[in-house]
Amino acid sequence: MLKLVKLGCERDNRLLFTDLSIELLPGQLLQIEGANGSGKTTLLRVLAGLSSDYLGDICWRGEKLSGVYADFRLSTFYFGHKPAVKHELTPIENMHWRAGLRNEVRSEQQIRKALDQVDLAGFEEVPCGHLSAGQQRRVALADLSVTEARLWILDEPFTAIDVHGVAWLESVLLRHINDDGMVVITSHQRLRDISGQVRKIRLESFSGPVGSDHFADDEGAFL
Amino acid sequence: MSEGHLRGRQVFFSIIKRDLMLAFRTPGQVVNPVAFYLMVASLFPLGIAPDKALLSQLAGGIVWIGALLAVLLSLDSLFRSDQEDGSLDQLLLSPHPLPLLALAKVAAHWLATGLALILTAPLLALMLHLPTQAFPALMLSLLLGTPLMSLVGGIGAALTVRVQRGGVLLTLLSLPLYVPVLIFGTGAVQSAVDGMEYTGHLLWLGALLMTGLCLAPLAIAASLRVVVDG
Amino acid sequence: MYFQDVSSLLHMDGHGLYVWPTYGIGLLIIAYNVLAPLRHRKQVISQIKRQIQDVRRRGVE
Amino acid sequence: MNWTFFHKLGSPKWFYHLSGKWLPWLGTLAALSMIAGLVWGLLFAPPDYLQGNSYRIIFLHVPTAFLASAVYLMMAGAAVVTLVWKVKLADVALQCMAPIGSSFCLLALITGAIWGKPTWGTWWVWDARLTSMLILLFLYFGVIALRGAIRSATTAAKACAVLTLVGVVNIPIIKFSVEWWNTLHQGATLTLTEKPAMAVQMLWPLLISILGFYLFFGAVLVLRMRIEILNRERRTRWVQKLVADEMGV
Repeated sequence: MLKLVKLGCERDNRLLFTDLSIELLPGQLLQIEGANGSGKTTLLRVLAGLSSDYLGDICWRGEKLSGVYADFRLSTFYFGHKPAVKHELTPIENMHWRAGLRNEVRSEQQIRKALDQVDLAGFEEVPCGHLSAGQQRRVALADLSVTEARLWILDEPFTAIDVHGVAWLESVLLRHINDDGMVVITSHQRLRDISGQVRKIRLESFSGPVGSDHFADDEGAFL
Repeated sequence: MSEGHLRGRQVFFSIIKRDLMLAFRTPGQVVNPVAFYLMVASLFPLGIAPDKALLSQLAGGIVWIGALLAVLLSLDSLFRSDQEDGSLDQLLLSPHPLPLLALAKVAAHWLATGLALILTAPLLALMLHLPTQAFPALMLSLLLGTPLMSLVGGIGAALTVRVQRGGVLLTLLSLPLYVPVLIFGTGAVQSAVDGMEYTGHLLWLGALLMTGLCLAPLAIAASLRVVVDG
Repeated sequence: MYFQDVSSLLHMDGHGLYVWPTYGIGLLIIAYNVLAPLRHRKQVISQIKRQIQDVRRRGVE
Repeated sequence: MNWTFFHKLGSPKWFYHLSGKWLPWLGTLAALSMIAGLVWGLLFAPPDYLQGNSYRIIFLHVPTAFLASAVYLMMAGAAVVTLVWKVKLADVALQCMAPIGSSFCLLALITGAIWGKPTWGTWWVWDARLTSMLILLFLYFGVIALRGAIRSATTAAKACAVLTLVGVVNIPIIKFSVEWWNTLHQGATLTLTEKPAMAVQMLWPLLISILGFYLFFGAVLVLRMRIEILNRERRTRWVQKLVADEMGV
């Protein structure tokens, strides 16, 4: 479904990774490990389509991303470093506009059930500004049990989440994979009970020749 | 996909509803530009002269320039608040066309600030002794002008969304583009003051507004894609 | 030459006061356009040189 | 769309070495024709029957005024190439054209203002052309300021390209509205728009100095581009070798 062909990324003259080729099939979870600053977030932003500044190709359902952009958008859920949650709005209002943006309509009842699953039962009407950082992230993560996106791209979802939250999140990931979903995740956490279909890659192993700060001479005609 | 399918129109209004909720939950977002507008306009009589004859000549220009600066002041937070809490990424990742969402953001900004300025404009015009026969011209020209300011300023806001202290840069980028709006707007008020026909000015302002409605969202979407890409 | 002598050239029957300063400013801006890049070039070259020396020193250690 | 020939043609290294060859010639040619045009206009051309000698400022004002708007249009062209084909050289050109264009725009404004003094007795005339030139200067400053404000190079390139295109779309609107505003308030007496009827002895020096300024612009642009290429490509082997040779090490 999602195939990367010799993907390479360079930011501010620093080669983050190069010729990263991998194929993610339905029912698989790809865990990307790497030290801070090794380009994990950049890779996820490239996969999500937020950044088009990369070498190589990304194929979705066999075709190049640029050809199937709309379909790719419809079937992708992206969770970034900062949870896209408005402080002045309540969790319910936040989930409404986020679902609307993803072209999904959710009934009040579905939203309340999702919030309940992330332990935000009593907090539905509290403006998110008054919630803790962990709770705010859980409001964003509550979307996971609501969205129909096939491909989940999650950037460090386990940070600032308590033990109970971690268990819930792992169960959601497991359920998503079992019904042929796909997950790309960056996390330092060892995913215990879904080790069956987990594929791990370390970003440092794709960093290209060490100390290669000399670029090919006649290359570089393009931005 | 499930039956819960949204057409563009519904997303457009849901973004506007969200932004208006945000605006009214943080009253500062609506009140500050209006307060700024009142203050700027009352500086002129202090700075120049309080006498009626002079002020009535300058009133149209002062009211318009004040509105222009107030809109610019409030535009800085148009995309910045979304950028800071990560919702700008969600906006870009939506399957709905980005120009449509950009237009929704600008429309929400206009409803929150532009309308408030239009409602306070008569008060200022009174304070500045604007001849009464020019009031309709002032209101109509502001009604056409303020959305145009939000549209054009939106481009600058999108370009400077990730620039620290980008407020001044936003003004620098947007002011040259405001010149035609200002010229036709104040022109309408001035010819109304002189008792002449002013519909020509308003027609030009309307034409500029239509162009802005078509082109500005595209430019805002392009700018957002470029700036967030970095 | 249109003007008989240097003094009438400078005077330009009254307009020299405007013409010559204008050309002076023009010369200034033209000179700026030539000198500013050259100064910037020296800066860039010295930065690259320092960079090369660093690489060499790191290579030697 | 990586056309291979374009790959080589557009590569900064190729441009650097090629321009190294003919830049000196362009520079001398520019200097010669500028000197010829200005000296001819200043010393040998007859005074204008109406404005006397103050019209000699025209040999500086008209070329720089032409260049000010021509350079912005060239920047718009470079912006399109940067956005559509993402050619690095186009962005280098866009970045280097802005300061030169703004300096010409400033010079055109200063010469226009000083020219106004003997003709209308005031240092600054809110004439249609001068006012739109002033707004063009603000557009230039906008592009230069945006370039400096965004740190990552590729984002700055595309953002400045978008801003330049937005600016170029607005230039005709601004020009029209300023001219319309000018006729509304001033009437047509005070405009610089129609050039005085040019006698042949005046027209030739003007054309030569216009040619001279265009060549000068080309030479200075290539000079700045070469330096910017060194700056951007400092990590490539050819630049390091170039600098190492120059260092004599």
